[in-house]
Amino acid sequence: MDKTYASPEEAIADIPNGATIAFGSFFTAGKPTALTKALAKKGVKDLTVVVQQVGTGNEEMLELVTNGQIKKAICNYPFPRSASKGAQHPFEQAVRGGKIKLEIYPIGTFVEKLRCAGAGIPGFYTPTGVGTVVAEGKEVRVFNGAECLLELALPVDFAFVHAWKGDREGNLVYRFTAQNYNNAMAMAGKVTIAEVETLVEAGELDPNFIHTPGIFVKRVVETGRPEFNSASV
Amino acid sequence: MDKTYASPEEAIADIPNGATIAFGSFFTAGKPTALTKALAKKGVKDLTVVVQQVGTGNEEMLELVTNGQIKKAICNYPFPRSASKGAQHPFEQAVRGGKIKLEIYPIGTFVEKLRCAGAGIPGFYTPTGVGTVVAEGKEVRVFNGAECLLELALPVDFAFVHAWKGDREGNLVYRFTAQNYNNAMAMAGKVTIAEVETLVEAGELDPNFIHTPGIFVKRVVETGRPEFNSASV
Amino acid sequence: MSKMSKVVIPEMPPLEREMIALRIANMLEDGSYVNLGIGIPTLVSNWIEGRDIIIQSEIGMLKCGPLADEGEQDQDRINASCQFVHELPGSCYFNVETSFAMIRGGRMDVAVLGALQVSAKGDLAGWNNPARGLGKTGNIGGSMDLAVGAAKLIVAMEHFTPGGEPKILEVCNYPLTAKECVDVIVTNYALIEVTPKGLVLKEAIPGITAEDVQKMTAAKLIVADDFHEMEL
Amino acid sequence: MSKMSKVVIPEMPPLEREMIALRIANMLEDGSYVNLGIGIPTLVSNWIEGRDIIIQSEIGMLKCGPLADEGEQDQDRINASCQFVHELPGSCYFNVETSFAMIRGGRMDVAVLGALQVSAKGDLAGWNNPARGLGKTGNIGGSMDLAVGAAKLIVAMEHFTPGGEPKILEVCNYPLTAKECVDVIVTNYALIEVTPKGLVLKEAIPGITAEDVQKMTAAKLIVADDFHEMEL
Repeated sequence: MDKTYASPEEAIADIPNGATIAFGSFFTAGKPTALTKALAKKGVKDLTVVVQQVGTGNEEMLELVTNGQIKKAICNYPFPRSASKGAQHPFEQAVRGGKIKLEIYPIGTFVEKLRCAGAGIPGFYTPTGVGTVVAEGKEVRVFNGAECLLELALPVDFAFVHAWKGDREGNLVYRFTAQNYNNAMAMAGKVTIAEVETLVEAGELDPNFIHTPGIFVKRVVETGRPEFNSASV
Repeated sequence: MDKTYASPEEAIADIPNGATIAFGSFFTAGKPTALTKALAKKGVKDLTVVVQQVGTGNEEMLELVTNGQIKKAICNYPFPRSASKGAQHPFEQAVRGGKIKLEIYPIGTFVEKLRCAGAGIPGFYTPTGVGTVVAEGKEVRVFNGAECLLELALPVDFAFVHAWKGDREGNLVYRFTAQNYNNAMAMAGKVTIAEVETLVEAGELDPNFIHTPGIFVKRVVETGRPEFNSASV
Repeated sequence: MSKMSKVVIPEMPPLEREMIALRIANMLEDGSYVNLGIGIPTLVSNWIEGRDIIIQSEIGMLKCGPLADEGEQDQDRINASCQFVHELPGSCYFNVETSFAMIRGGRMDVAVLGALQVSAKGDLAGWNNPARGLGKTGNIGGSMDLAVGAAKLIVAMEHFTPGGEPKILEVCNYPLTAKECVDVIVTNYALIEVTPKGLVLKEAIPGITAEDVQKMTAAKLIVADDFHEMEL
Repeated sequence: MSKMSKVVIPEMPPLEREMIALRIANMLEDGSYVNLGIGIPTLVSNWIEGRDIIIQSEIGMLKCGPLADEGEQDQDRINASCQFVHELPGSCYFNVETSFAMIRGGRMDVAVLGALQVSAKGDLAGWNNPARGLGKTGNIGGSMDLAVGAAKLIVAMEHFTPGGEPKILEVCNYPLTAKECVDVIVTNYALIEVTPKGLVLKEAIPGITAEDVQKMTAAKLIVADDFHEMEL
């Protein structure tokens, strides 16, 4: 099975307006930089993006904001930490101005919603968020004396992930903390597209140490090691 | 943090009568052989065992049965495949005779119950088992038009896992399909005890490729590579 | 049970188990991920060597290779039926929670399972033969997850029980594996599709007519417009 | 809000942030797994070098080492605050779903978090400052999971807001991170335990009396029998 594509542009060519797309990355680590740039270039609109934060330590995402491509964002740490930086930030401004709708979750819930989407589990209970704004509109149920919220799986049409190495069949290996959300998003994606720093032949990765099995990955594109821009968060 | 114990006997010394214990292994692969033998020798009784199967391809478990140490078993493939072999099998006989109570789950539910126990998720919904005996007494709820069952987390007092390599701080690496249930059980265990074929110093395992992070493991004991007995299943 | 006695076992010799497996192998598309259950389904792997099909084993292995002979066996490399297997270039190993995430999460394009009974609606009964007398317990294993999770579920089985009773019934009377999950049934006499209209007979082995298949089946069959001889 | 204006800020210079961190470091037991939040909590790591304490970073790292200076920085090795860190012998990396399984699953012996407000019952408000005007949105991050999951939750914060308002209140009026989750509050003036009976004042910095602490706190304090000067 050769899942490789020649370029990021070709790998994302069929993404339509209105798609829901998840993006790996924890601030600066493990960003699908090349795929995100290609998406900005493609210019599709009305996107729902699922990502830790939009444009904080992640300039590529920011371009989607300034291009007006995003309709809705599902995040866990959406804004710059600093209130003053936030006030200047295009994403925060778009949210404040009602141009982008924002939905937020605690990280543990956010990532578990993605994993569950990939695991065929439509809903799960968590104690996180009880008694907070996160609980609004959600079912509360008591397990062993502790209140928990019902949270639902979050499937996505496309997932963009960034891996250190990948083989032609989609087996992926991440590097250090660049692993972060990439595996859960690969699981959640109906179509998962992996950009890999180095593409190898099937059999070159140690089969005992694959972070994301190829079955979760539909497309692979080699994009090299991204240049690092140490953005402020 | 040095979590090592000198022997399997010392590592399990505090297990009381009535404990719930999970055992890694998928038939013959990844069995905590030395720990299970030590448990048989210790002779504690009224145990609840959580394990794929009891004594099929797993002679060490069988000894717990013939010793009368097991009160209840929670399994997904409890019996020998062959009906005639089953009729002769001490575990099947004990279940038929009412000496051991048996609870069964589909594998996917079984392993997810363990993972959830370790992940602080008290319950989850799964489409597996709807309309079958597995659904009896369980809440059914519809998600996106599909009926699902509510299944609960399954925490265990102790988990016995078998790893290929482990360091003193409990980081574990498994080998090939001997990985199987060991990670989920390590997560579920209030006290997880790992027998490792080879014990190494902290820093000797590649930190990018740890299957079970040390935080899930309370005790480590080096037991060498187990002799292989290719038991029939 | 009255229906059971009405079925007629033909004189024609049925397909060997290997040939049932071959018919199924020919249905698999290149580029697909497939899980094979215990029994006849396992034999499908003999017919797909060299093809671009990846076998998943629910123990936690993708691209599970052929059975390993003595001398090449590794105690840590077995499939879900506890058989020693080979690794292939591109194989990978993972834990059982991930394995069943794949299965339940719909990543298996095809699962091939054995069955004790299949109903006209595609209900599958495969994990508990009441004759064994184990009541509501038994070996579920991965069968229920595969039945609900696989995009396409093919049942591979003999048309009759060893005692000559039909296995395709209007309604299953054995404990179910899952409801309305079977897409195709391939037996040693026929290939039958489960459709919203009912069971559609698509193929029969040489020398067996559609009428013959109906006589040996305890559920009503719709004969397909393109009903034809099974090609192998 | 009336209570807020009643509190009295003392003349005594309070502890530096580093000293709050030191007091907390001295509370940590060897052999424990600890998660440190953004802000003062992060400074705790400066005081535990060489001790047998393992720091978890929720990005997916155990045994997270000290900050890495320029030249030693790796773009793929950052902590949850996006700072470059070192690896230590025995470090390991994992994905975020596993990271939060640990956190929510109760494997963190201690979490140290900053706070905007803490209530008399130990409610924590730390993720949303209404002054920023973001309504019901904001940066939750890992704070809610840590607050419910950690076996022991220590809050590290200044006693007053930059505007001189009290942060320890009978009831929080900022959006909550979690209810009844805080075990200990360490501020730049005092150490207060949250108990079923209420807030118990255990320690104050030199020159500050129990009465002083009560005056600067907008919730009722019970003075511990062994109330004493904070040792650092």
